[in-house]
Amino acid sequence: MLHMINKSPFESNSLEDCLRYASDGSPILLYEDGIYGALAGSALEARMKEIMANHDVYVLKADVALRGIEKLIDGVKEVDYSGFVGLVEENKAVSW
Amino acid sequence: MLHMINKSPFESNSLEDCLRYASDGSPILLYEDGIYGALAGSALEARMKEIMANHDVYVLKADVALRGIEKLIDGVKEVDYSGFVGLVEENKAVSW
Amino acid sequence: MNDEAAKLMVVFRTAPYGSIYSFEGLENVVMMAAYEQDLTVLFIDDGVLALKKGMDNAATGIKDFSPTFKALEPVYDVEKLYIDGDSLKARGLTLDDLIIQPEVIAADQVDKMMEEQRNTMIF
Amino acid sequence: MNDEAAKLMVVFRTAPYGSIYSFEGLENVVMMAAYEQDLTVLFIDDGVLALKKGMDNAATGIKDFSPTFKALEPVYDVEKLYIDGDSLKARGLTLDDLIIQPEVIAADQVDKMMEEQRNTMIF
Amino acid sequence: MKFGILILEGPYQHEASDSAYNFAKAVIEKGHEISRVFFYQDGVLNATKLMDVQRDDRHIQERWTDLSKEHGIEYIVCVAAAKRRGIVDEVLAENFKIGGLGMLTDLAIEADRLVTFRA
Amino acid sequence: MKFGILILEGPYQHEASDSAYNFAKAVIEKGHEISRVFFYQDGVLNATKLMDVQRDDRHIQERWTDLSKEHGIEYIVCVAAAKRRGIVDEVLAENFKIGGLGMLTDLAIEADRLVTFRA
Repeated sequence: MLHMINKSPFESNSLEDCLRYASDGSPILLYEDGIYGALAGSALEARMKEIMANHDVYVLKADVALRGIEKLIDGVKEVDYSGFVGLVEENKAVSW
Repeated sequence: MLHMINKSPFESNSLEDCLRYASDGSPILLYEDGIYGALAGSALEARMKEIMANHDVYVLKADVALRGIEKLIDGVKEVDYSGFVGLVEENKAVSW
Repeated sequence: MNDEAAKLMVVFRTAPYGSIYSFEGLENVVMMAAYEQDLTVLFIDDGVLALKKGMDNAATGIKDFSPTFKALEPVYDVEKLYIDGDSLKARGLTLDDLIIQPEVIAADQVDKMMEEQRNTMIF
Repeated sequence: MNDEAAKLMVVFRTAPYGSIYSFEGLENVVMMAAYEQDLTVLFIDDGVLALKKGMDNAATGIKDFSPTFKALEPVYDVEKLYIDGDSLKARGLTLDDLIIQPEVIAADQVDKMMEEQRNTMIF
Repeated sequence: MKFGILILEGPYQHEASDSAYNFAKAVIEKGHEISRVFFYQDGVLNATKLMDVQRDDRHIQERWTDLSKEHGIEYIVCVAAAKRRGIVDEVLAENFKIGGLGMLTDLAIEADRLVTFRA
Repeated sequence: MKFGILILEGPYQHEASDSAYNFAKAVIEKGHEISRVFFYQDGVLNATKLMDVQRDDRHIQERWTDLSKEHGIEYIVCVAAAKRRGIVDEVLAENFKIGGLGMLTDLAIEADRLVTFRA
């Protein structure tokens, strides 16, 4: 499954909730306020790196640009809307 | 200040965010989904008891009843809407 | 349910009343149940709170929709009802506190359950 | 600001764009600024993210309202601008990353600041 | 004491409008004055007279209108927030008025207590 | 591939409708079919033709209408959710249609991928 996360992990538990259910290897897409989970140098960076050991983590470029974020945690993959559609072609998707 | 919390602490960080700013002694009102913070026997009970060492914690009865909650953490004070107004008479209020 | 039935799942993960996700998610389940597909309903996270016994809406006037959850199996023939045991426990609840007793599953079964569906909606 | 000015505060604590709290909270501040009261604006939690430099809305079409935040002091004469340093740090940011440089305060000053106001609104 | 009430969410989707209504009733019952209820953000959606609600549920707009009729409370719907959400004079329910955002500032200055109901 | 899109939040208050729109455009550009966009919960508020938006911002309803005109996508607004929020035929914008909740079930059965945009 593609797990879609759109809330800031500084404010919402939706990413951590999702991870209790997500199988290892299932991809995670951070979009809308979810992209703040990929902020380099944040208090959540160490936790995100743990997560990335078991999941490919993607961020939606349009939402990253909208919010002026330049430095993403190493290993986070950027996708545009076409790449977002590509992820949904390859995986069934749920929005948390 | 009266700090008003209306989101479930199982899902939202608004209660913990608020506590970073709230002075010791300032009262906290849990209403709407915020009342789940007062659930006896929950994984958050120990944390709520720590909080109650520094703050009076109130729950809005109407929202507790609506959600069918009977067992509240010891020491949590129940108020009806009239009591809610009373808290706002005694304190300036902010909604997190 | 016929041989061609689509496997569909609705997941409740939001607390009732604070937002409408739970209530309108339930209206959707009732509608889906009429389609005689292969329907699964799962309660996780704050979604389990919608099943608490003893709801009393007298002091708020907000519609108590828990009777419809109770009717899912006997009236609407929704038989595949599951609940995440850890979500219940974290909230200090057991199956005895609930108006219905879905089958308890472990969190690590959820992704696989979703994968088996044609489509899954989370409310 | 006159002697009879009311002390009013607006707090930004929500991330921009995901919800409208930040944008419509800002429209409210611009309006309040015209009233020549004793106005304080505070950024805490995800609210600090609204001040990030380099926002680019080309790929979404969503209105970029950061120029209005930038104009608060020079155009709208809002001089009392504060930010919680710990909120910035937790998000891996410093004042240099922001379009404006509000005065950094500690979290334990916030309750007292609110207490001094006639009214405080959090967006 | 003079109370002001600020509502930031629409009807049904969130509990904000329900809580604000029950709070407002209790404020009046305790003998206080409500200077104004200000509807901002999605709160403006409480003001449409086109709401058509099932009989077993509360009718949020009618409940607000009745409360205003009974106690003479002023309801102001922010014009800027209303416009972008399609709330215009033609759909406005009784006792709701479109007004400028400045009336929220006025309220924050006048009210001894301004209480926000939000998501 | 056949895509279905489910929108659960209204315009402006949340980014859901914006994300869904940009996603829908990309789906079309990649040559897929969109079986239907279903507007549920506050999502029904995207369908009002009364939206009046400042010129420097996107007009969410018009953008949806234009996309449907150009590519013939069906937009269904849930009747039950719409009624309680004051969305009725008289305020419905071009290319939006009121329909039963069953059309969401139909969509979930028909679409290879049903993608939800929510708060």
